[in-house]
Amino acid sequence: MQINREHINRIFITLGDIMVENKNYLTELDAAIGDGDLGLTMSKGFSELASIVTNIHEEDLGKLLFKLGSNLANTVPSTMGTLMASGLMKAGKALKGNNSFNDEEMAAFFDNFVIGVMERGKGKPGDKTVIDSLYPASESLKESVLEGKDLRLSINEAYKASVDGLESTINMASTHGKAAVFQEKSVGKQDPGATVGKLFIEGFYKVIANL
Amino acid sequence: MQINREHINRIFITLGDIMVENKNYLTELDAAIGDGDLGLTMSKGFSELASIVTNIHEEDLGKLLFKLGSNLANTVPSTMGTLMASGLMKAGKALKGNNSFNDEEMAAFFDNFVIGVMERGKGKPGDKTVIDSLYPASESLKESVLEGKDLRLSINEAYKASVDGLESTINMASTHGKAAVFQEKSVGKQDPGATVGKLFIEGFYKVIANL
Amino acid sequence: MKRILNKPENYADETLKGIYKAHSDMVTYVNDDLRCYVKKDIKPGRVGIATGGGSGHLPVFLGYVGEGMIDGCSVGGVFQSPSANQMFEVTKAINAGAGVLYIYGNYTGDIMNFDMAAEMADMESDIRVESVVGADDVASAKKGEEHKRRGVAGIFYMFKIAGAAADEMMDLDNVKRVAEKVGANVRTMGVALSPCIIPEIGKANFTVEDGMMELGMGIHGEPGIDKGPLKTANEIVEIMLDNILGDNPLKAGDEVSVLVNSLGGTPKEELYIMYNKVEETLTNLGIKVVKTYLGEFATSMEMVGASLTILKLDEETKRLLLKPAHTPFFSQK
Amino acid sequence: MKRILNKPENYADETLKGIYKAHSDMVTYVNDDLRCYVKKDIKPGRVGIATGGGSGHLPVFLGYVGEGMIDGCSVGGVFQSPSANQMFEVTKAINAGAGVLYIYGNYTGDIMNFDMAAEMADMESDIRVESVVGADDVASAKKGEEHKRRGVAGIFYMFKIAGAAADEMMDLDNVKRVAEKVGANVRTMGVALSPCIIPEIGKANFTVEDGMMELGMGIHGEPGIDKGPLKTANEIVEIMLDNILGDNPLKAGDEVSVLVNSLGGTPKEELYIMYNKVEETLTNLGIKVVKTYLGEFATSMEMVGASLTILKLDEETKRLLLKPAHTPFFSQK
Ligand SMILES: Nc1ncnc2c1ncn2[C@@H]1O[C@H](COP(=O)(O)OP(=O)(O)O)[C@@H](O)[C@H]1O
Ligand SMILES: Nc1ncnc2c1ncn2[C@@H]1O[C@H](COP(=O)(O)OP(=O)(O)O)[C@@H](O)[C@H]1O
Ligand SMILES: [Mg+2]
Ligand SMILES: [Mg+2]
Ligand SMILES: [Mg+2]
Ligand SMILES: [Mg+2]
Repeated sequence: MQINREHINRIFITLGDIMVENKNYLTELDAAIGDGDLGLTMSKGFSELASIVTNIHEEDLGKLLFKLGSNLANTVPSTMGTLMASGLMKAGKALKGNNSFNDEEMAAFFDNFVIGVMERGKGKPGDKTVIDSLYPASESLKESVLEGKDLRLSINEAYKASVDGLESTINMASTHGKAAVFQEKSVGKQDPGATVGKLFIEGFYKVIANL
Repeated sequence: MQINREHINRIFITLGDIMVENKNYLTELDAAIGDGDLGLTMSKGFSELASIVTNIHEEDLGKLLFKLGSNLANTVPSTMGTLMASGLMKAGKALKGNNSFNDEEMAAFFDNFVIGVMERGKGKPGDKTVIDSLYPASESLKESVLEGKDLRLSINEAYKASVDGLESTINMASTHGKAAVFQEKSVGKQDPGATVGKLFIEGFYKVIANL
Repeated sequence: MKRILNKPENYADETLKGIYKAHSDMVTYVNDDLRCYVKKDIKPGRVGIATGGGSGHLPVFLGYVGEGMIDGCSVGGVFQSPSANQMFEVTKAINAGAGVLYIYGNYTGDIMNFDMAAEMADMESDIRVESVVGADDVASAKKGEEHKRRGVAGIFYMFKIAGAAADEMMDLDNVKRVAEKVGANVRTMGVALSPCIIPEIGKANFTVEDGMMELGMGIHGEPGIDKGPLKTANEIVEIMLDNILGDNPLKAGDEVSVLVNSLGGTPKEELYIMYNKVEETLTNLGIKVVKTYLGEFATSMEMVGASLTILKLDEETKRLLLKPAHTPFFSQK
Repeated sequence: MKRILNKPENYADETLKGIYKAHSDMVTYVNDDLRCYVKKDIKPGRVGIATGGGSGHLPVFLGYVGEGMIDGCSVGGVFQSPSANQMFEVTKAINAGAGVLYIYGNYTGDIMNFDMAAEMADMESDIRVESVVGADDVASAKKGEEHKRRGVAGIFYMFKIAGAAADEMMDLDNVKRVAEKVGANVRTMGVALSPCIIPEIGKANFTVEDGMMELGMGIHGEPGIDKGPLKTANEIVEIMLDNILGDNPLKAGDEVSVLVNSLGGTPKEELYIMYNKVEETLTNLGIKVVKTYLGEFATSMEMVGASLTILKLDEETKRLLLKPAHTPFFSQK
């Protein structure tokens, strides 16, 4: 299956909608163990991407993703804004030269996205961060693609993995960012950034599963 | 009648008691149209005079009063502290060389005291200040002494004049000090400083009338 | 009361002790009295400049004692005048043979005490003393009654410019003339958004509710000219400028210095937001801002609020204003 | 909210506009972006020093851009990191051929953006960039976890001393070495008596009740180590010194610099009351205070509270600390 420019546009438009829909939800989660700005930053950053994506004249999907990442970094230079931007930029660099993505390239997109996030934030799975929903999804997708599953099915499974990963953050203690000061007190609370990670996968899933 | 050093001591001890008894009353009056410190300053300043007066080795009553004035100025350099100090210093200078005061000299004491207050504060009767209780008392005493009345009677009348003078401040509008900003709004309120003036005369009256 | 202190009655003296410890290279006290604050290094033959007044307004008053500014300050309790005797001790300590100028705020208690001190200086030490009072608060009395106005942040300009004049070895009459010229050309208006608390009293003796403001309130909480809902920064600045320029009109081509002062609790960010509007308005009128000061110049402890001061300059005051100065609380290159 | 402002969402930008208007002789911005704040006069061949971080902490961060200190600052929204791109623009503008040192506070958002900016500087402009983070708040993580500590007022010393090192034309490695040495020898502890309000939010997102205090609270309201009834100034200072000296022991004969910083709402008087106790205690321990700073050095808008910073000096840092510096917000002769 080939993911083309039109699909990418739809994915980012969908992501814009998702983040706006979840604005208050993210704010509440971040207010509990952070500074409460996550709903604002994610809705602002991703609606901006949704509004510009169709107007960017760029055939190279790698360069397109890099530009979207740069834009996100400029619009919302918060922790999550910068991490998501770093993921997009890393993936964009890795996939430079492609005008469409096959299944392996989609798996590489997520793999590099997660690496970008981990490099930028120096975090790892289990730290109660966005990585805990992104990483399992990316690993699941990688495996499904290796097994030759249909991308629609693979992304569905990846999404489920992100949901489980998000759920797993509830019992973790924060070690990064503003939540780190709460440490043990953060146990029992779902990680706000991991919630964004799950929503991010959801955007891809919603579009790709319906192709 | 001769007012001697022992009488002066008793007068200042009495004044200390009076100001302490009226501490809260003066504070309330000053809080209404000023900064509310008058009870504090007057009780502090006059108790200090009461506690030192007997220990000052000074035969010359003029010099004694000057010293008491200087002390008052150092202890409570507020408006009323400085004005009362100026009154004592002016009267002390005028009466230098006397080891006791006859009736005329007592009249001169009050006359110079009021002049000292007026020179220092550049105020005049009718301005709603301490002068409005001091000046009528001083004028009354001057007249009584001229008429040759007994000092006990004269001081009683002077005291009554200060009570009336104080009462007259209720209908005046403040033009000096912190109360000046209230202007018309101060009408209807008794002047705090004039209350001190009346209490000051009261101290002399209480001692002299009982001689 | 949200305050960091020990015994409230020691507020002024412990503050002074801290200041002497922190700035022992520049300042000290005389007559064994912490409250007789003087510059260490007195220049022979220079006119001495003394000020004085209540505590609780830092850097006013003592903060301007230092190089290029003033020489001594008698310090009272919080919002209380120091005594004439303390003023006299400072006067003796800073007199360098050319006489002493008193510059202080137009408050009854201070006036009477400085007058008494001047008499003592004359009678007991043959020191010639002249006095100039700061009375820059336009909101505190109407035009024609300037002598009734309170002294607020504008006194900073008197210290700065008279200090520079004294450094040029002008004589007492000229230093006084220059200080008076500053007084005639400086206007301030303030706004308060909260009261302040005198530590020994422990509660505010007036209130400004949240969301309200009092325009023209004095730095001791003296009533202002308009109490009402809090306006925007731009609206507040417009009202201040209307009052200041209405009282002391400026025309295109005039040069001024602007001081935006925090009363204590208002952060610097907001002073700059105000200045953004001040500068825009003055520039539109063709008035040139030669020198700008922003920060805490005359405070009332933690009071929230700000004041705007405008000084109209001429060649002489401009030259003197721009000279360097250096005190523990103020530094200008 | 007792604040003088126009539209809350314009808080940071209007502050910046006011600053550029007031200090146009010294600072400007690049890339047509108010938030890319740079020194006007960049010295050829000197190591450039950049910082950056959220608004609402004046004079941190941009207030230290000027002579003898740092060269540029990217400015975020209130308590928000600026973007990597803004940092990169500042980096390009201040690079004078000798590379650029980033000195900023140890906060996740800032770290990630400065890292990204450093990559951009390397990849796109071949500018060598090194970074040092300020992490001086002893209350924010225990010994052994110093890398987790927040950066607070102590960063002032990094700016001052690294700036003086760059002025001596030290190379990037040495300027970095000096900044790291300051980092290793500086400790801060704060106390908060009230929250602050982010203008756009309009209400405090944490509380400190009247008569209470929170020891070790961060400058964005991060939880501290002890919440309880307000203690006296002397008790607070003792606790602060215990924590600071417990973490970085000093012995008789050591030389230090002390900074008593207001978080915004605490008046200078109270800083001096604190310093009175600090100096007494250090002197009793035989420790010499070489240089004292008191005032607003790192604030949280109107937050009431204060912090104490102690920097242990050696010959090199002492020499560099004492050099003159001059910015719109800080001046030292
Ligand atoms: N070093 C890190 N690596 C990965 N994710 C992180 C890191 N630090 C924080 N996060 C994520 O960021 C989320 C908070 O994001 P955001 O609200 O943007 O932070 P802030 O407001 O502090 O800038 C956390 O819930 C966590 O998932
Ligand atoms: N110029 C003046 N001349 C005479 N009396 C004055 C003058 N100004 C103020 N007063 C008196 O001082 C009183 C207030 O005294 P006080 O509380 O000591 O003032 P403050 O607290 O302002 O120093 C007023 O009630 C008034 O009687
Ligand atoms: Mg957040
Ligand atoms: Mg945030
Ligand atoms: Mg009073
Ligand atoms: Mg008073």
